[in-house]
Amino acid sequence: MTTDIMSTTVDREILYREAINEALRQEMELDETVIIMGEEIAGGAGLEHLGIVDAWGGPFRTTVGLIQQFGKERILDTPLSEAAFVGTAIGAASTGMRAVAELMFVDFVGVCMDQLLNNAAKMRYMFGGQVKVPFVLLTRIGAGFGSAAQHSESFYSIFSHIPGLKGVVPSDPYTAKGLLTAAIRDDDPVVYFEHKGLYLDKGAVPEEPYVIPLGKARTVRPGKDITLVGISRMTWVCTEAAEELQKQGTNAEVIDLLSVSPIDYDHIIDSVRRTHRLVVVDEDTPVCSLASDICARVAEEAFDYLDAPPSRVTAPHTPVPYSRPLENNYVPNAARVVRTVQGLVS
Amino acid sequence: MTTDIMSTTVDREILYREAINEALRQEMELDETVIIMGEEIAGGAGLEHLGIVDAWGGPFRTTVGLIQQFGKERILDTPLSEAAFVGTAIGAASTGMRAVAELMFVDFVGVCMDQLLNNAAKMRYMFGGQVKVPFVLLTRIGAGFGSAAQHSESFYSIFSHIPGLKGVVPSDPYTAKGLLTAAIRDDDPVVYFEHKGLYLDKGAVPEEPYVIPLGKARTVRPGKDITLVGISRMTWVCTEAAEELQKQGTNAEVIDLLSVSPIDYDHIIDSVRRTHRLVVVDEDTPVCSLASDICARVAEEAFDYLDAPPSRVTAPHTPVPYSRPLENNYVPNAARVVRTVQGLVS
Amino acid sequence: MDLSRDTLISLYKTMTTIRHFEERGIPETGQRQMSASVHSSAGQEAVPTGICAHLTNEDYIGSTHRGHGHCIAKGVDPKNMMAELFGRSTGNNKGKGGSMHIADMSKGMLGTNGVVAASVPLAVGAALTSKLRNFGRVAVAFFGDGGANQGVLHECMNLASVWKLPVIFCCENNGYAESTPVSYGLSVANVADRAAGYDMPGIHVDGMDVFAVYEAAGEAVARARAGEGPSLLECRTYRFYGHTVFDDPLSYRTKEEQDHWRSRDPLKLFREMVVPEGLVTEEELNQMDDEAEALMEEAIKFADESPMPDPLELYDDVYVDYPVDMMRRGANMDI
Amino acid sequence: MDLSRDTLISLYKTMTTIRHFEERGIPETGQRQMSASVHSSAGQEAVPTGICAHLTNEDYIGSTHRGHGHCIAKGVDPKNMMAELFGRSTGNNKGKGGSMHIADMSKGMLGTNGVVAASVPLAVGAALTSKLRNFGRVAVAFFGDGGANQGVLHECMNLASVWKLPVIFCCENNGYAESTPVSYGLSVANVADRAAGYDMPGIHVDGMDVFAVYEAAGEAVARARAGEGPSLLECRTYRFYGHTVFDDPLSYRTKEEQDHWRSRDPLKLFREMVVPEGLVTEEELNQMDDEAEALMEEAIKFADESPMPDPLELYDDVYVDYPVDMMRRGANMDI
Ligand SMILES: Cc1ncc(C[n+]2csc(CCOP(=O)(O)OP(=O)(O)O)c2C)c(N)n1
Ligand SMILES: Cc1ncc(C[n+]2csc(CCOP(=O)(O)OP(=O)(O)O)c2C)c(N)n1
Ligand SMILES: [Mg+2]
Ligand SMILES: [Mg+2]
Repeated sequence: MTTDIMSTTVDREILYREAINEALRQEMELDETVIIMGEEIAGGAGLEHLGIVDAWGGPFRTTVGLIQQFGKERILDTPLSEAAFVGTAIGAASTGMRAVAELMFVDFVGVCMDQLLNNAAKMRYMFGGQVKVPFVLLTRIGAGFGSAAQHSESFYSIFSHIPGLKGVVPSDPYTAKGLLTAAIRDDDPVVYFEHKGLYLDKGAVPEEPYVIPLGKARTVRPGKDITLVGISRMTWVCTEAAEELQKQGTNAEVIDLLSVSPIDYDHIIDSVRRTHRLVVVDEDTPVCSLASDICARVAEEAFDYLDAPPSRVTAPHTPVPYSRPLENNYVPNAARVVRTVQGLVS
Repeated sequence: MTTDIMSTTVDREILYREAINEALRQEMELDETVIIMGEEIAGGAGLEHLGIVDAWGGPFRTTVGLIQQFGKERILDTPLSEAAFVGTAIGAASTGMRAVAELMFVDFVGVCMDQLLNNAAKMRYMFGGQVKVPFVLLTRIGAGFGSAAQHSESFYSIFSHIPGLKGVVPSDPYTAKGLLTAAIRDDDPVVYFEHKGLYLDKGAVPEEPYVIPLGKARTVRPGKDITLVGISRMTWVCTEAAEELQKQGTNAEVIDLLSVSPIDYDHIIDSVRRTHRLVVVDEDTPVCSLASDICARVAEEAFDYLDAPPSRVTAPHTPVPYSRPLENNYVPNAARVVRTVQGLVS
Repeated sequence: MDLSRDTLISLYKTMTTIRHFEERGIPETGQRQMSASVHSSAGQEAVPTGICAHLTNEDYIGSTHRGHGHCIAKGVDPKNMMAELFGRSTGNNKGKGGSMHIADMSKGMLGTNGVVAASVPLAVGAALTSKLRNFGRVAVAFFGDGGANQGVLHECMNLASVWKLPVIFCCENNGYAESTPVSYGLSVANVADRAAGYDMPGIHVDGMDVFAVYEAAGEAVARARAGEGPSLLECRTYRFYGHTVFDDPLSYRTKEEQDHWRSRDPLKLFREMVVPEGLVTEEELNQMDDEAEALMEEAIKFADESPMPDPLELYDDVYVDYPVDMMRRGANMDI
Repeated sequence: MDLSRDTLISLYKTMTTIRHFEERGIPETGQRQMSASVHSSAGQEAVPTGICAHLTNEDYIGSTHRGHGHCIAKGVDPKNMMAELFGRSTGNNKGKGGSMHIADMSKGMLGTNGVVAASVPLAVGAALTSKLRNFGRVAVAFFGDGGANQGVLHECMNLASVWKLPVIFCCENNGYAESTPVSYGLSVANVADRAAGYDMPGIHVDGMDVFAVYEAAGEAVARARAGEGPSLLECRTYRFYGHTVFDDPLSYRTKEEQDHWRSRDPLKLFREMVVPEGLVTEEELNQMDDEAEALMEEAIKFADESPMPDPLELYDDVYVDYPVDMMRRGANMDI
């Protein structure tokens, strides 16, 4: 069920990180209430007198060039104080701005979690609908880069769990731009998870602004024997597995989740009703994970359609190890998906 | 499969909060490295010169009387600084103490989450096994008390999710004491969830110290038609529902989860293999919840035994509302469990 | 004290309204919706009154769990507040927030808040909005002496100073965080002493004296409006009752201490300072007390006659836009 | 400077070992295990050296992402450190932690730490252990100028002061947090200025001068050991390289500035100050440099010859005690 809005046919190709940059730039051009704050989002703050501007351009260069265009009033480098600036962004968002804050790695969320959990997520409800909080938290996820346990988390499940937050997991340049545009325009708090392993991926992206609806999954590969659901980079692990499986005679459908809240259960259930089998591939640890949640929902709502246990391929219930041979086994890969699927279709 | 260790036949009855207090006191008597820190755990700190000692005895009187016996070196009232004292407790635990810290309500975890996530949970792993962290976080959960969105969370699922942490959810005075004793003696970080609605529940508790093993569930009511899994206070919502269901001819087995990490999946799966049906009752919100996780695991591992979709009764995906009529609908109750079961057995 | 008669009247009116709201509204709430989460600010009236007298509806405040006084001083209608405490649909928050979350965005009141110091960054964010949009507004972040030891406050004072934001950090130092005396929890004599660490003025005033608060706040607000950045204003005050309605304050403070501070009741001090000067009479003040009393009766009646929220409001306003079935899905709700 | 010859030798030896570890080990690591998460402390050697010279193996330190120097100064064996960086099973952490998590509990080294300021409460906790058990040990919490703006530090300074814990808060102010200059991120001239807000001594010293650090640290450590409570010690220093190996520091700082600080290289300053006094000769120092160089070759060889961890170690040491199948369950692992 590949819908129009979920892919593009334009020729222009840009990188994932450029797609993020473009969405930010265009939304800032269109709406002067959009601001961005975070550590090193420009870099070299306060050194204009030395001719230093945009020294860093963002830790992964997603915000490069913005300060030249929008100035330091709208591209706000912050001190190293996530609780303060994330909370400040939430306060700004609830008083008229569209505030984007960048948390360098999702692993650090514990230093500013209270602001997300108790203010951003709950204010509208607690206040009886008096306030909108058009706030976007940009952050990054992903293991596999030798960065060890405190710089490699995925952790999106806890954001899915919290009522009042939305969350998206773009998997390529096209979805990176469309989902960020949607997130910024949305009137609710949205957590936007960039994947460290995708920044240099290239793909077709229209030049003009466009929106990919929050809360919608997309099918990136149709199939009839089993449904594979991927989250962020795991989508491509699924397609890789699907190709291998095809050789073995199994025709897998691959769904790219795109949103972790709301989760597009219907899209998945539609697919499972046709394929009768499900594997969710999730880079996060297994307990109370997105993978668990999707399997549970499918088991509950498509019970009679299932020909095999709804299954998961995830990271193990361990922190992320540093040493490469260990880390290589940590992150789900196509071989594991293939083996899991083999167990279900045989 | 009610095991000996999971219940007692002694006569002496005490309150849930007294059982907590007794476990703390006895472990402090037995092991001089046990210390407790937190806000108001004694109260009136520094006012000894006015004859003021133990002014508060803990926000819910679980620590009352301890400072008289153990002194202010071991019963440490703290400034209002959770990140500091939770982290300090973790630091003390990794250098030779058995440190217990109290977080007044689990809702506040966002101010000290980083210490739990990035230090307590990961240190042992990151350090290659060089350190033990015998740390207990006491905290409280539960809605239904007119305390609104920031004082009513359950939120245990995120602790289940984090590798490196353990968690327990005592449901009565007997388990409150036995699990706390086990948690304090355990060499890993354990989060101990007290339920606000259980403090005044009375039950049989042996006087001498005893341990209920971490990671084990117990069956509190045998049955053959369906398995109900309760978490903390929800266990009694399950038994209430089971009684009503019995009248309607459905014989429900009720399992009290007791541990949220590790989760005793085997105990649940054993039961479901006999009853062929499952409902998990969870006071927390539904997405990426413990309820989801247990349903997913059962669907994966007991697929062929299931005669109906593994189902959940949980709070809705909303913050906790203040007004009583709204809050009354928020917390799962026996009627909802009964209705859900009816849908599965008919 | 060269304040106009109007200002004097308005200051007293605010203080007596707060006092009456606390004295009358809190027990009434207790009878209707048992909740441990209602905190009286009786005794502390001079602080929000003296500060908010410098603010307009456009300015912002962020408040605490002990926030009724902040609300009233900022112009929130006590009728809706009472209805909120009673959990009614006519409450400011439609009954969904209660005492610890009263907000009135039309008055720049960014909510009382149940997490200590958690509203501080909201006020800083509002100040940022004002600065970026050239609104000329200021924001006040209220917190307690306990809140002074929360990390987020420290981060916010640094950030606001770096960005020179129009915000006033107002510590209501009432001597205790629950039962913990400030002399124990705070490592320094005064919270205001910490201002130097953020390169901002730190002012310590008598928080029972509305004029002292008014004057100090006037300077801090002027500084903020002039774009000169934040200030830290510590007001030494006292709460007359327990932390909540449930505790006995005599378990952690002496009768003598309580008597001492009662003798410095801000409403009484006001009378002692103002009446002799002749601008306002004892009778006029008494009449304002009576009006406040009447207003509370009216508010209670209003609240009692207001409907409870419709049960389905459980699902409203979680988001601006979200699939409705997702609130219930998997939960097996019965509504 | 009335230090013994032994002390002088030991200070220099520590500094040159750190320098050689950074200069040699970091590029070698890059060739073996690409990771953006390795931070050189070259240029900052005088700080951990001057401080840890007052500590024994029993004392504790909590460290940062830029922590190789802290480890070496605290006595951790560079061979195991190198193996850790290379991800080998002979690493201090069996290859599971890497540069940002090197710990050696036998040396009181509570870990380098990847979250800014996150190790501060660990050091405070160790100080608490010492105090409660009458160990007479002290703990040092290292953090950067960026870390100075984290809330947890503020909370910890307050807590340690309230409890009079034997801890030294040591700010390594190297002028930048990634590319953000301290002049921007810090709202006050010196981090040490904040000490007054916690009623503790605040000392600011030249962090390129190991003797200045040594002297100031001596006082702070003595104070802590005497049970007089915490101190805040700020050492002004400079990192010679980028934040990680990947950035070009010239994008945010000038060549002149770099040259200035390079001219104040702590090893060079040491020579300039010590050699003329005659207690230690140029040749002796050169020899120590050579020894450090040789030690690094040895360490690299040791690391390279050490085995990688067994794949199944993935599941080890998550807990002391946990059902083994639970690590894999539901994950469909292939080992
Ligand atoms: C982060 C956090 N920790 C603990 C609490 C529980 N609590 C509520 S009020 C309070 C004391 C607050 O003291 P203070 O800031 O002085 O305000 P006061 O009550 O005196 O007005 C505490 C500990 C909380 N709400 N939030
Ligand atoms: C809480 C947190 N926020 C952000 C980061 C990313 N980060 C790593 S080091 C660093 C700069 C630290 O600056 P400073 O404390 O001065 O230490 P230095 O690198 O200069 O030694 C930042 C922002 C982090 N690791 N942790
Ligand atoms: Mg107070
Ligand atoms: Mg620095």
